[in-house]
Amino acid sequence: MSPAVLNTIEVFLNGLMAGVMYSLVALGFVLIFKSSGIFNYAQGVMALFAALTLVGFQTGQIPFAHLINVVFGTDYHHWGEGMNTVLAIILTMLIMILLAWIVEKLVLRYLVNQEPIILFMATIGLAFFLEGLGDLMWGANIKVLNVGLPSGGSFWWEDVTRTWASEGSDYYGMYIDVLDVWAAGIAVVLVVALTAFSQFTKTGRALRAVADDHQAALTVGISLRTIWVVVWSIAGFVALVAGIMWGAKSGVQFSLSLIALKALPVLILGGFTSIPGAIVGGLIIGVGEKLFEYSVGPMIGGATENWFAYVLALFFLMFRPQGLFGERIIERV
Amino acid sequence: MKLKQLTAVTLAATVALGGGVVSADLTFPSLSYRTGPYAPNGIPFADGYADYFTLLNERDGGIGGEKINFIECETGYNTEKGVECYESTKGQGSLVYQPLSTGITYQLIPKVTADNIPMHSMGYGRTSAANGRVFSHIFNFPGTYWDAASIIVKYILDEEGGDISGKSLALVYHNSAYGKEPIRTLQELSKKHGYNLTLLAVDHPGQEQKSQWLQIRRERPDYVLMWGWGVMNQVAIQEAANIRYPMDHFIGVWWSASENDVIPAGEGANGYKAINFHGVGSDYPLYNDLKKYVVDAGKAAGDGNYLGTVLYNRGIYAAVLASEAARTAQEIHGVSDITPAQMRDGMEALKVDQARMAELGLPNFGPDINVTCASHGGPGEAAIQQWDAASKSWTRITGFSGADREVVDALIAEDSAAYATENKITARDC
Amino acid sequence: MIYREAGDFKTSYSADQQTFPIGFDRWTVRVVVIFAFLVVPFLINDYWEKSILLPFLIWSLAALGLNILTGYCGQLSLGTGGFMAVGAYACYKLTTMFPEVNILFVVLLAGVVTALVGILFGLPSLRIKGFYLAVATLAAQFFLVWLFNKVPWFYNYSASGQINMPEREVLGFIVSGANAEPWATYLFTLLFVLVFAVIARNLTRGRLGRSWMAIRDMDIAAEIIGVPPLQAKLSAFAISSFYIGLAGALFFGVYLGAVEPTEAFGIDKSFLVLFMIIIGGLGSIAGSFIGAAFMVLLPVLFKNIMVGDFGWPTDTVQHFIFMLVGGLIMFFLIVEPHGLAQLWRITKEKLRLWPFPH
Amino acid sequence: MDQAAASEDILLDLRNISLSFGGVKALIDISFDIRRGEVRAIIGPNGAGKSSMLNVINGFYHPQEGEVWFDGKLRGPMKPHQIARQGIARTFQNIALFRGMSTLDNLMTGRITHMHENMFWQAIWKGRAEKEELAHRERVEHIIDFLEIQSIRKTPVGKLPYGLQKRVELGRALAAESKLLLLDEPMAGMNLEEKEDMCRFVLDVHDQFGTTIALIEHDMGVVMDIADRVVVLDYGRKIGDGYPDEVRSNKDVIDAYLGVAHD
Repeated sequence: MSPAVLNTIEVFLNGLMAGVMYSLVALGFVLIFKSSGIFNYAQGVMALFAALTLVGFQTGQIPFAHLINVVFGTDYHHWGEGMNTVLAIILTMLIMILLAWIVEKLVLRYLVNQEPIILFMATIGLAFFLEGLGDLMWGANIKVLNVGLPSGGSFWWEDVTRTWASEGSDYYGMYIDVLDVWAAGIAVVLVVALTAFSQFTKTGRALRAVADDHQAALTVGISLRTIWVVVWSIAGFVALVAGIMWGAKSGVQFSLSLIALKALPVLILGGFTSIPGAIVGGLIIGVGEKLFEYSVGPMIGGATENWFAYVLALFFLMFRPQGLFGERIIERV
Repeated sequence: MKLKQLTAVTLAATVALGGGVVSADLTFPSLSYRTGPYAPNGIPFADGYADYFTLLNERDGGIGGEKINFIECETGYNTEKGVECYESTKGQGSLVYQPLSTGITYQLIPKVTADNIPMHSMGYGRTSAANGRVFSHIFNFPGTYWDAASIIVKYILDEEGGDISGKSLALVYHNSAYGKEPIRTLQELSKKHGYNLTLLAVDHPGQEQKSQWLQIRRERPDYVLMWGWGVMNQVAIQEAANIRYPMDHFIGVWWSASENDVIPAGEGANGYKAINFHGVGSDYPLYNDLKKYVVDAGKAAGDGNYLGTVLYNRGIYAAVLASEAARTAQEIHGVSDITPAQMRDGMEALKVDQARMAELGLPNFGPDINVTCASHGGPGEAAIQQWDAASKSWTRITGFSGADREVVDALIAEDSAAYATENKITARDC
Repeated sequence: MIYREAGDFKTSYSADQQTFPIGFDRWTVRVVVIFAFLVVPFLINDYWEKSILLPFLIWSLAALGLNILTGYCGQLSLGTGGFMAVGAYACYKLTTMFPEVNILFVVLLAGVVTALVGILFGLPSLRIKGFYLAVATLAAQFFLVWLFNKVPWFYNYSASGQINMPEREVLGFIVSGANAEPWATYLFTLLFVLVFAVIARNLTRGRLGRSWMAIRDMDIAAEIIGVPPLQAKLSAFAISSFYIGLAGALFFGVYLGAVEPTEAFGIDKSFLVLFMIIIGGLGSIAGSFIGAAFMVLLPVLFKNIMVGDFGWPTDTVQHFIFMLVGGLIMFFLIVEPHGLAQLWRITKEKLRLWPFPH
Repeated sequence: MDQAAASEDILLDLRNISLSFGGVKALIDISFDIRRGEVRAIIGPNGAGKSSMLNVINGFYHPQEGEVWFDGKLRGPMKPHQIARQGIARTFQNIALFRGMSTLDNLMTGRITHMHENMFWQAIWKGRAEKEELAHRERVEHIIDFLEIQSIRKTPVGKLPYGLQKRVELGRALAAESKLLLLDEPMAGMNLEEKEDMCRFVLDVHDQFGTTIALIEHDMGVVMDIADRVVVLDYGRKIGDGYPDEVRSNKDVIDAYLGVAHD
């Protein structure tokens, strides 16, 4: 194969990997939207908050240290050497469950049966709140997140692909980031786990029932409140995973919350209610924007990915207005 | 309900107007950004800027016997909030503004000129403001982006033994006005030195740079330059490490030159270089005083963790230059309680040589500063520093050196002339 | 018991149709407008102008525009920032190309240019609905900002890529640039906002407004009873974009004077305006103003109190403000999901009956 | 009857209409006409294709085969809103009011096909737009009086009880002052008293305005009382057409209603 072909394959592969990263974020949105019709604007901030909390536990930061020091004139920062990563992840998860419970208790239960846009706005309030809270609790500096996942280009893959190049061409192998491969693996595990959960557990079935029809689910005795807490907890978990994967790339900082923007075209393309949609949408967007940037980008000045993702989604929607995997819209009077 | 609104509005009014009292002290406002996406960079700078003024108050009782009134206002790196900060603090006799964000700087350029208050955009903002004939109130010493681009190219020339024709350079830049700054200079220089230039734009915020780094990996440019900001820096350095680009051929501008940018990449960032216009580390006599009078006395703006980090030092340097300018103004006008207009004169006559820097406890910390009426860009000198991942520290690897004035000055003249015509400004005689 | 409607009888349909049917409201509004035009200009300084009044007025105008599209016509848009950028760049290009044209017309023309762009990006709305429609406007948002960043023609090939507003006059008074007096820029903006608020009210109360609302409430039924969906949706996109373009032109020309598209017109601005209209009240003119006040002025108010009066550290205050604003948004939604304007209306209704609520 | 006289007399003529969705045939080769000034009822069991028939008449569905002649002209490919402008108004089986708007605004929206002032005059309001608005308000107020809904003029329709919503919807259709009024189950879900009211309104409309009405209704008693002629559909086919008495004695119709198995 000529290097040009191999390069295109490389871009394609890396597009897939980037797509998986987008899907990880989009999954959280889908979970909440599917079960409660809420477009959770706070999903990105939840990822940030989860990652901040995880690093805080790992490194043994004292929450609200800055505030405490300001108020009491003390000088506390750490309570110790920090803790084991697994323990920290479990504790963070407990915090996310607590958050889900508080959100349901204080906000959502008062907004049952409101229009989607109102619920959307409520999550915006939540996003603002968490933004402030996250910084106040853990500080605004960049934190290094390391949960022991490997990263960097894979030597093995470089060696394998180098042999594919045609004789005499100067080709130095194909690039793939090991971290991305891990992310893909984790995404697969996550999707399988979520599917298993919704198929084989009682709560999971209740969840699907609620997703199908709120009213009907209520009449057979499913507690909407419990379901919402469960769903928000799972979404919190997905946010944590997304936060870990993205945080490993850039450090944990405020900008982590902006990953939600990368999930938006994926969601729209995949349909808000479909988990496979989130995955396939992510892959299409990832590959599409990378190939466009690779082929057309240099001619028009580059940095096209942000808008091209939406143009791509728009193109697909012109043919399927309900998203790739969205439920078909039937118009009747 | 109506009454409540009314009280709220009146309250806002009184609060806002209450700030308008002119104090007798020397007022230095700090338009800091301790929140928002760029907070990790804003905090150390703001701490350094604040701590130095605190030190002056604690140790020397201010500048020239006048106490310093330091006011901080949070901008979040947001232009509108920056404008609010400017308007709410300028009435208090603020002597000089350090707006810190490109957006706020551009917004304030005409405004401070009209209000007769000097502005110091140290190593950022509008490059052509170095032309003091057109921009009477704007100062951007000790160096501009165009200086930086030129100095980096000169450094590469030195590394390559004086000939880089046929070599290839790539610029990875933040796709914004800031990121685009060095392009023209680099293009001019490529005509002169014969290198090839590849431009790689990264859209804000820059968390996904696969495309750009795959391209770098394919094309293997001899050097990669970076004009990055915020999360873009960390991701770029991480990606460069991932594709195993030789880090010592990767050179960032001074806003991609802090510990924040390299630490998340860990070992991989070892050898990364960046240009900077001031010293690194805390190995300066001044830091003993800072510890003694400020940190240990519990008067530090932050928790004291940032002492010696790049951006903290930059804050210190900005404060040093501001206070030196205030001192110069006091000497020129023979009054200790100077006005913003007098402060401007002080800045325009600012001279800080190595002897003075040593006196201040910062020997060899920055280049010799020499501001004139015509040149507000100071010496236009900077040095290259390199990251050592093992010791987690930066080391300066070159001395301060200047830009290719021939190229840079021509560009400055051209751009400032365009600004002058567009805004009907007649250049001052100098 | 000043606030009442008893005895306030309407004898004609035109009297019944007026904007403020209750006498007290009518008088309050008149007094406020007169105060805004004749008294405020003498009181304000730079701070009031640049930090409070101009942002409030300009964001209100943008919120009015988005409210026409989203609140009245039911078409979700997240392209407000991009459309504001069109207004700003149109204003810049027009005024630098034709310096002799009065800035008043330049701003209006900038609105017209934005309206055309708005129609273009509104076309997919004929096929895509609801949250999915956001994709078209988001594409507009990111593409437009990218375009203004990439194509040097838009920023007159300046080295920095920023655009700077030159000084312009209306009737001999400078209204843009650094030398403009606070009262001049304020009156200039106020004039636009007031005139177009009245126009928005007129458009929404007549045939056009009803066809928008019909599309919003039930698009199929609307089409069957004779509302042309193409015309209704595209006119909403056009008029909404016109308003947003005006706001963008004023934002750049009068308020900031220099902008950089990535920062000034980013996606966060699109969200900000959307927040304004939801919290203020979808489909409400007053709601646009209340929402803008809530999102723009409240943080300033909190900041002034907490930093200015209490002397707390600026960063902690900022975090508190985030939490407070977020908390208040949730609180108000729980109290009244249909926005502050509705809350205000209900309060008034209670006030009408006070002190005999039954 | 010769051809010319027929076209004078006939407002709507449907010729050999067939409609299918994918593989499902909703209407099969149906022809019937509606004369000017009559009340024409369309009846049939659930799923017979009655609503589909109305949707064809007002252009929401486009039949794969057949011709629609309205007011003496063959209808080409048209959008529903253009057909509304030709003079067809309707109500819906499941209320399709504009829930966010008041009763008055709903009725005024019904007049949208008669309002023409352009955007510019509307923006100015004072003058032409206001004059137009007030003129139409007069007409709408007549309907409000007629339907006795004065007290809910300014109430958002979403808050009204079901019976009143049905009445407002009728009002909205009346406001169009159309040549042909299509009523899709105007009395569904109403109690006896409400039904009587509704019947009276429909008959009054017919008498006062002389509007041609086509209605779908399940209550045979009502249909036989108010309809001039009746067309009966079953499984997408026409099984009966004629005066109420004729239809009542038609064997196919009786079978369809009594549920005799198809062979």
